[in-house]
Amino acid sequence: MVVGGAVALIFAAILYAGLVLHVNPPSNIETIDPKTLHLSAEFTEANLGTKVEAGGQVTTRIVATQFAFDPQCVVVPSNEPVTLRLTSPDVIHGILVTGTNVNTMVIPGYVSQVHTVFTKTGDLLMPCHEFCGFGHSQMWATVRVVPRESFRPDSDGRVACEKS
Amino acid sequence: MRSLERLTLAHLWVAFAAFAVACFFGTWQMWARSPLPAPFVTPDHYFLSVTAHGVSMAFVLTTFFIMGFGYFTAETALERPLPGKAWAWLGFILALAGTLMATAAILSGRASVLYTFYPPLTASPIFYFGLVLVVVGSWIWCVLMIVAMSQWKRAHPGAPVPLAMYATVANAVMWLWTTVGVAAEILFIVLPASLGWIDTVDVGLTRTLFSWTLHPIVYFWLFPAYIAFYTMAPQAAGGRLYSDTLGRLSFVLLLLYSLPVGMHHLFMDPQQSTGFKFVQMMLTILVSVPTLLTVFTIAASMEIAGRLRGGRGLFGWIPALPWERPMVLATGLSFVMLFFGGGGGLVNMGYGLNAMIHNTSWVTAHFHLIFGGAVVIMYFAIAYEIWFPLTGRIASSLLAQRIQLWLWFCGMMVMSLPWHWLGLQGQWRRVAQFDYSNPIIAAWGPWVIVSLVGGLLLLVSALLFIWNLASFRRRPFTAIASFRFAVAVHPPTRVPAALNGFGLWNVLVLFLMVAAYGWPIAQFFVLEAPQAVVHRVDRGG
Amino acid sequence: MAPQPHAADRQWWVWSTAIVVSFVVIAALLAFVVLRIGQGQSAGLSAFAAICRSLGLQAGSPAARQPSSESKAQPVSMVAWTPQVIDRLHHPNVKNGAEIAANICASCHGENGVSPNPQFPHMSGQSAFAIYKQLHDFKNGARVNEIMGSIVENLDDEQMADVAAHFSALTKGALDPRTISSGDPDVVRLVEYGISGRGIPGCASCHGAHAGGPIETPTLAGQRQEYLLAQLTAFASGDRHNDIYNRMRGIATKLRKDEIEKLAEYYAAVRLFRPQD
Amino acid sequence: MAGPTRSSDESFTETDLDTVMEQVPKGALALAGTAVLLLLIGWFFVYFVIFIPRGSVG
Repeated sequence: MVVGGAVALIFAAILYAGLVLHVNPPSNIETIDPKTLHLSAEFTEANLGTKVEAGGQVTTRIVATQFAFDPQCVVVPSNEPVTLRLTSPDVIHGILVTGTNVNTMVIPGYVSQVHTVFTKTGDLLMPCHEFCGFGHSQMWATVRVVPRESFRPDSDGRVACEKS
Repeated sequence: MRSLERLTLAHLWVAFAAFAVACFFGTWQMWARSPLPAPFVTPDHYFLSVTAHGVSMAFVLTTFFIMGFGYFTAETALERPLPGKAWAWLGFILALAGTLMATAAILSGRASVLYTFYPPLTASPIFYFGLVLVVVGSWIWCVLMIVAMSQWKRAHPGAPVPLAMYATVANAVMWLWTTVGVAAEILFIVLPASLGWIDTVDVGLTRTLFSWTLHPIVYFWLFPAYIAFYTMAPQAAGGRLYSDTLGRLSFVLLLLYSLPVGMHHLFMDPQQSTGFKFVQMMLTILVSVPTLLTVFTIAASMEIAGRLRGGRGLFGWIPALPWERPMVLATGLSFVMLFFGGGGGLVNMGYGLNAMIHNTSWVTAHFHLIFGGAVVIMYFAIAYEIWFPLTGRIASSLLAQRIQLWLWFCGMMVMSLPWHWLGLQGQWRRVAQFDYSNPIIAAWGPWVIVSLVGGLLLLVSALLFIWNLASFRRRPFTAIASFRFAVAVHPPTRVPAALNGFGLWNVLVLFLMVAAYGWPIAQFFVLEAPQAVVHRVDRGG
Repeated sequence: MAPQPHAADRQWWVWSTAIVVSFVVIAALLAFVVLRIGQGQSAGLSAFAAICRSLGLQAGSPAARQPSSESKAQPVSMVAWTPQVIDRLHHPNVKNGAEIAANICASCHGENGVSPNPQFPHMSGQSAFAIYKQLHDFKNGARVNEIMGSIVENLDDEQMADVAAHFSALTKGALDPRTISSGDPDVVRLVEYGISGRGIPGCASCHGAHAGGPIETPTLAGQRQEYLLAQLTAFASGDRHNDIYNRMRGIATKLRKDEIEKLAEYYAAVRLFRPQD
Repeated sequence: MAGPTRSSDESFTETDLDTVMEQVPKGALALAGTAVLLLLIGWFFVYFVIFIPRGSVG
């Protein structure tokens, strides 16, 4: 009984997170060919980074490659829905953003997608968290969360980190 | 020395030799990750070390220990000679040859892909052939265990199979199911890629097949600890097992629910759907049932012993237990580590909650506490317990054994409790070195050093363990005594056929595996997912 | 007495199966229906779409709308490592490769791929994948060089693969572990480990002997110092940009000028390792 | 020095066992119950204090 009750309580909390808070693991089964990724439209170099799409949707596209993220710094607005889209042209990578629940594997052949809202502003660390080769330990990027008023898209809808 | 003893000791020594070496690698890795300057740190050394540590601990220590302990159990619990000893030696030789091949591949730097070897990173074929041989050796063990039990059942119609053997065969049956996933991955995808027969692989499929194996393999490692809880600890404490039936039920539930749950390792993967992740999460919750059942049954068995020794009151039986006996001490310490490790696990399996800690040090802490702590400390206790019937020599010092167990416990707690905290801060896994000049990372430094201290304690404990086993040799030979497993308060005279065999459970496992993994695997053949190019680590660039 | 255990046994079958099956059914209802309809509704998705997404039949989260993307492809290199290309490099026309090498390449890159001119890179022992990628990029204009551009103009994909494979077969190049610890300790550290704080992976992570890095990674050991210096500088300035996803530009821009010089010197000095040594 | 335990060590009688079994498993239930309660508290602590404030993902 005790066991059943404990298990049921935990299960209820998970269900609550799913139903009310819309917490899901990133499970976007969307395929993309890693061999021709750099020839595709969405994940060519010029299209990476943060972009405000038509309709105001903020989407950040990042490629995880041996042994760096491209781009190595992205800007996102705080307190606003942001969609991260990541993929890999080579091997398995993975990301987390420190201090948040943003976490996904990056599997060649698939687009990983995380919908989230960043609440705290500042520079967050986004390391590669799955072994991808000998350069794995040096593979990290910065997620710069800025207040809405400092988030200024250019005419193309793009926002990039200032070169420091 | 009789042939059974030789067979068992051969297995256990290989297991513990690999264990001791792996402890050196592990401690050095902690040093490399800490802010303190460590020698030899380059990425190729570090990832070679991580691979060696993982393969030795997860594949060599466990497989050899389980095989050796299984042979011992089969002959002592069934009280008849093990059938097919020549086959058992063949299994040992195959597994040993496989271990040596994998070791050679790793040490030559041609297999630094970690023990999870996720494609498309691809190592030398020697590495994979080695792993295959280890598994083939363990399959021979599985067949021998099943044969031993069915022969015994034919000779004793209607009689309940002794619990220790029933559990061992449950593990053998589970292991046969478990290895299907990784065997399919290696034979159809990884080895052909490694041999150069195919240039591209479906990474999503390989991840999914590996996850099939990745969870039950942990229960494969765990079974000996549970067998010791049920059939050795009550005896050592001077009592009886509270219930034989609850034991059987636990082992059957472990067989059933450790298998269709591997996808909780893929919660953060983009190639599996939320729906199947949720189903497997619910099945994962059920795995906690046999564990909690075991905690209760063993606590009750200990309570019997404690009260027989004069313990009174709700908790008075606990101090009354004979804590000076290594098996009792190890059981207690194991439960404490199981508590913390299991608590971490309840967070890991929490569907969305997994995002908070996936691939952080939290996970490393979880499985070090459960496997490295709760399970391995029982491997120690089992070894101490059966070394006398195996060698006919009595331990020179129980104190040294107790010190070793305490050191292991303290080391594991000191090492892994800070990892939980660091994991929540975002400290990620599988990196050779951190940039402590980064302000976020700088704050982790002191805790990483605390963990390193825990790692050093573990290393000292590991060496003391080997010394303790070796010191048996300095004692005079007395006699080979027969070993007896614990009996229940009411030893069963008859048990339901369902709890005396595995027919029903195999059918249910098949149903659960089809429900949980049928479409998640089939989808890759329907989707025609794009393949990724193999990246070899065994050739010059 | 005899039928009784049998009946009890059947009870076990019936009840165990019933419990397990109904648990799976409940789990499936929650996972694919209840949760998804709830999530889909608040995200403005139809129940059908939400259920399809939870089954993996449709891309996207059952709790959020899929973002759209309007963009044009702007590749920095047209080379794609398809199985066909890889296969051709593994099974080249050896005679064809040798002929092209002798007739076209030898005048600058030397008869055996050992270049007599410090400006031109050695080809001997270079990875076939690396050579193929560069030839292809020269032809497509992804990498610009007047001489090479006009030379590769008349080569087709198969000829490029053949000649690339020809040079790689001359010697098997790899970093010699015996010389790696010699030299300036700062440079050795950069080569072996990189610099975490600056996000620079060690050169050996890709260019090392057992690295497992990107397919097109060239061998650097024993390469011409002037050539290495020119290429690193070109990557740093962005004049050369045919490395996909900034793999080299990203690193070269973070390196100081003196580091670039020392690295060129280091790699030129590392001996080639030949298995027969 | 104490040797390993053997079944012949059993120094109690069936009557002792029956007496003891009147109490068992009260203590075990108390112990296991406490452990489960602590786990539950810990889990909900992590859930409400760390997980929920870190924001929704999906």
